[in-house]
Amino acid sequence: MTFDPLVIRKDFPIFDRKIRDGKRLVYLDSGATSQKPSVVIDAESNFYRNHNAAAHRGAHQLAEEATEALESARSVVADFLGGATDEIVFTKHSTEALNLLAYSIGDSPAGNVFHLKAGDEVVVSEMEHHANLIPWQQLAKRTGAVLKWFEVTPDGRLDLSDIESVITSRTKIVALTHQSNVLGTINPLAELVKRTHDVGAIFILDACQSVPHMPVSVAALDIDFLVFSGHKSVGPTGVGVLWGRASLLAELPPFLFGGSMIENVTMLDATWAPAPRKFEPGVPNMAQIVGLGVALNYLTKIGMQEIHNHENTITKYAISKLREIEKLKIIGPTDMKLRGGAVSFTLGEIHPHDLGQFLDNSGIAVRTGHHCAWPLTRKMGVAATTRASFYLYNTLEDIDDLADGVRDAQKYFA
Amino acid sequence: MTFDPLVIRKDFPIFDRKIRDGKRLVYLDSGATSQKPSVVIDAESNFYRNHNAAAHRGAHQLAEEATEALESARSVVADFLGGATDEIVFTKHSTEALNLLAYSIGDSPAGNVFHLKAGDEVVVSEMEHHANLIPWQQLAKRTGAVLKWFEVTPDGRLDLSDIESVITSRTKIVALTHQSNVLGTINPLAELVKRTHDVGAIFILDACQSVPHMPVSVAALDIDFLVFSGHKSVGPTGVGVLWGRASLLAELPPFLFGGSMIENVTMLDATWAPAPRKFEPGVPNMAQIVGLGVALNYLTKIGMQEIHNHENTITKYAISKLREIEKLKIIGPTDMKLRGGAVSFTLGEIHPHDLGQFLDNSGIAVRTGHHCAWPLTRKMGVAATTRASFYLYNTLEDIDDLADGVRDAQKYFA
Amino acid sequence: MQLDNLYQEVILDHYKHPQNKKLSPVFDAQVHHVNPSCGDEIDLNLTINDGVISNISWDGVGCSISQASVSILTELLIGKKIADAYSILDQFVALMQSKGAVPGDEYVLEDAIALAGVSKYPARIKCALLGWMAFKDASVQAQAKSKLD
Amino acid sequence: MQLDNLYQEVILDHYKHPQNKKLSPVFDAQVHHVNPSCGDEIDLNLTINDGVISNISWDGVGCSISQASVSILTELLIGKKIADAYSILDQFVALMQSKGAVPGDEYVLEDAIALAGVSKYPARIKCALLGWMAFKDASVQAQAKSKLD
Ligand SMILES: Cc1ncc(COP(=O)(O)O)c(C=O)c1O
Ligand SMILES: Cc1ncc(COP(=O)(O)O)c(C=O)c1O
Repeated sequence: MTFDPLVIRKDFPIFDRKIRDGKRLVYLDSGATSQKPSVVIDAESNFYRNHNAAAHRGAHQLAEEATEALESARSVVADFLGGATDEIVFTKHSTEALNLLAYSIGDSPAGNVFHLKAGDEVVVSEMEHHANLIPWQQLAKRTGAVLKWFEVTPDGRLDLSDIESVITSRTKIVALTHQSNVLGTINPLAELVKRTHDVGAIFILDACQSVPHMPVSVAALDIDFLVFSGHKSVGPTGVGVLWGRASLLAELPPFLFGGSMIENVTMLDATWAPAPRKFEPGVPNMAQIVGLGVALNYLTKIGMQEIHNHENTITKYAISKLREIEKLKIIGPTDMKLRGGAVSFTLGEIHPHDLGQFLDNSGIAVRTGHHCAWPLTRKMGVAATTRASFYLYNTLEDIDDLADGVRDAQKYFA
Repeated sequence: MTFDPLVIRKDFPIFDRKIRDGKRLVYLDSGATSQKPSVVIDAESNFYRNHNAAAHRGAHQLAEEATEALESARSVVADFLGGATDEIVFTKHSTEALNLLAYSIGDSPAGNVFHLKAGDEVVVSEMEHHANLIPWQQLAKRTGAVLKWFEVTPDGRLDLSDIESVITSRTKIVALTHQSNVLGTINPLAELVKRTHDVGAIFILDACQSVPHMPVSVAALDIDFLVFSGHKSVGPTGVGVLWGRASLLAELPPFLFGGSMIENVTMLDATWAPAPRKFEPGVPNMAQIVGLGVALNYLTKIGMQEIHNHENTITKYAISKLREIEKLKIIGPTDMKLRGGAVSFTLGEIHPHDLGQFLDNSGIAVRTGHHCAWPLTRKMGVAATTRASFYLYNTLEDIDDLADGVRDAQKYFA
Repeated sequence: MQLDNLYQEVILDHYKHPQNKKLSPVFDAQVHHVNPSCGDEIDLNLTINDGVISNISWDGVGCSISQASVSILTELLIGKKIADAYSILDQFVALMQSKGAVPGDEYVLEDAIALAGVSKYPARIKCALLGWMAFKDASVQAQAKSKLD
Repeated sequence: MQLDNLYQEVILDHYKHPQNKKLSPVFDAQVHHVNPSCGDEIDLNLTINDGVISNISWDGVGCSISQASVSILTELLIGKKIADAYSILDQFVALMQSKGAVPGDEYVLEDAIALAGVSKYPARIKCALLGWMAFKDASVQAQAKSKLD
């Protein structure tokens, strides 16, 4: 099967609709959330129509089917990431998964491998999404640990020149993004993971912008935890994933407390089920988990490498077309070896909000602002950027429309 | 419109399927999770097909539509509960909502109305679901506060005889269930809320088993916080609600940290948006929230009082039919004035697992076990119970089938 | 083009030639407001004399809507009694939240009426209101200060 | 009736007349196991002599499947060498997790083969395994103890 985005688009019903009085939808905002193929939408509906019951909570047929659906989705996710089934914890999104880690680490008693004491260090970077920054700020406040970070170079890469002074023997946690949602930069993990493990620290990967777009194997990367969101991976809203090494999940204290995560409960105390169950109290987001399983199978069938190659083609083309435009400045690396398919830029004096609005009027959906990475946009010296982000259903024609739209906007606001 | 469960059943596609080789589905497990009408299933699909984009995060048309869909659902929920729109926080389920409260209260600094110090008291009851017990156990551990509780009488009511020694001037938080998910008991809130406010404490209501089944007005109840789950209210899985008084939500510190809940962010610190936004980081469970709005509108159209009356009829009939069965013992009050539509029972020596399995074989879905309220089942002196729980789509015929099934099981295991 | 309803000429004019965009060194109140969803910022200085707004000056970065809106605000409110300014503010906020349902009173809102089109673009309402909320905040501070004096 | 595959006569017999259901006062290891999803509990005492299981006794509350399963276990394993018991245990666990795909070796599993139907009811597998997991745990403890002795 050759990769053809025009064929793929047919799987996504939203491309049948029109924008702003009849215009073609040019969706360049998959970095915020992806569109969904019919198979995913139908999987959720089908669950409700035929198998809906509280998983892990009943001996009746519907409950059995719901449990089976939920647990098969777990093994799909595990296979997709190259992990084990019991290493997959379902959350509502990556944000929850990262907060789970920060809270659970903060609750780890002395003696636990995760225990943080005053003076221990937690390392992030200036290019983190707020979801991988603020939870660690808060953890540092709660524990007296020190938050440190890698700076970002003017061309939008992590500055690793002082890696040994950023990640030190006092470092306990290193939490970094795989790919920047603003700059598109893909970070050089091998070096970072090695240094992290050399000092005996734990490596947490925010894979929100990588898992949907390229082959990612937790085993090959040798990382300790990974998070991603279903809704950015052609999956449903309301479901995210935390993957963790089995041995570490076993030691990590639970985060949310409630039903079905317990081993025993008295009025004064409780003990916990083994992972992943101890991290999943409450009736699960079953339909969404089932939808996510179908979404990942859909991506696998198309091929993660094929998707990545396609995005590379699109991104390269976009960068070359955008660079032709006067006053347009790309914020982030332009070397394809260093980046994925999210391209941020500024356009002279024209404010991203105005540009975005103008493009929207032509049916082109981009995102504008600080993209939930405010320290990064400040560091890059811009108040805001316009971001076009790509996925398997985008075409070169989408890029042509974008470039034309940007030029038209320039005329409009001249 | 007269209330007719046979007409209502037509709205729920799952009743078209058969159980265990062709048997009619008798679904008596709505206390665990409810079934979903087509309008709800279609609302989720329709969101994905036509309006999917990251709400509150884009200036393009799809993002505007997604935002509008999300925020209209918020006002539907507010109207349903008799609260204000900005008082509605979306979570993934009640379990998360209760944990949010426990964590945020635990993080409240001295001077904050929620601040807990060693020796302050938190009050729950023996009939709480684990989701409204373990988070408070953990909060007590983190803060040095003391966990106290109301006992349960042998006939399954809260023992309020010593209310003044349970809720005292040291009490800061009272967190109780509106209706027991095991016993069906509806608790007398007026007296409890009054006592709570008299001592200056905060009243939190676990309304998981009441909001879906009867008219509930936060204003009339004069409570401070309320939680319920969408999936038990004919809504989607993966969405829950926290309602809180505006003045209290304003003071409560945030729980999960990430994008779109902020006012300003630097590398070292962050400040928060006003509620409800400060409690909703990350791309929301949009399709599920939209589905919940449609679910509550569906219930409102049928009428919450009508639904409650119907459940009362069903429950009364069930209790009378079950009581005719030899050795069957109802665990919980039998007086209809004190209870709603969840009926737990034991059947002599026959273990609930075996009874549940037998009923399942006849197409009847009940729940068996401790129903995530283990301290309660222990207190009632039983290892486990069988629970039949009712909703708008149940019929008297369902009850007849249940009673027949129980008798047949008695013969089978005799 | 539909977009022209949003970007009326008055708006683009104010955007290109913003009025009172230079912070005056004397003021009764100075505020800094930010739009957290996009990072736009404004500083606004306000002077009130005997219940009359004698000066509003500002500086900031933002989109054409936010810049034009505050520029229009200064022209509209300088010289007004504070009570009248509040009434204009209320009408402007109502117009923004109207989803295009009300036309707005041109006699009261003058050039600000050109921003009516914004009300159909929910994500932009905050842009149009940024300067107005800053003004409101500053006026409260200025009045509180004058009571202390 | 489909249900008869699950509740085979052998199972109902063991359930109504459980074997070795009376804790012996002497033992090398004693364990208490709980099924957290339903609250079922078992106490199990184990004695091993020279690598041979000389006694297993138990008490507990639980459904017919869990009660019958442990009753069958005692009959099957008492008198066996510990290594042989482990091999039976492994085959039994495999049978339970087979979703009905494998028939199980009747020569090895004897009466325990009657529990094959459980593998088609995922929620009940834990019931069938409760006693076996308790035995496994107890055997580890008993062997550790014998090494110390
Ligand atoms: C009384 C009560 N509280 C809390 C919960 C937890 O609800 P959820 O699993 O949707 O978070 C339930 C449902 O299981 C319940 O019945
Ligand atoms: C790099 C990165 N991390 C974290 C997040 C947060 O994801 P979510 O909103 O799904 O929790 C995002 C997406 O917004 C992201 O791009």
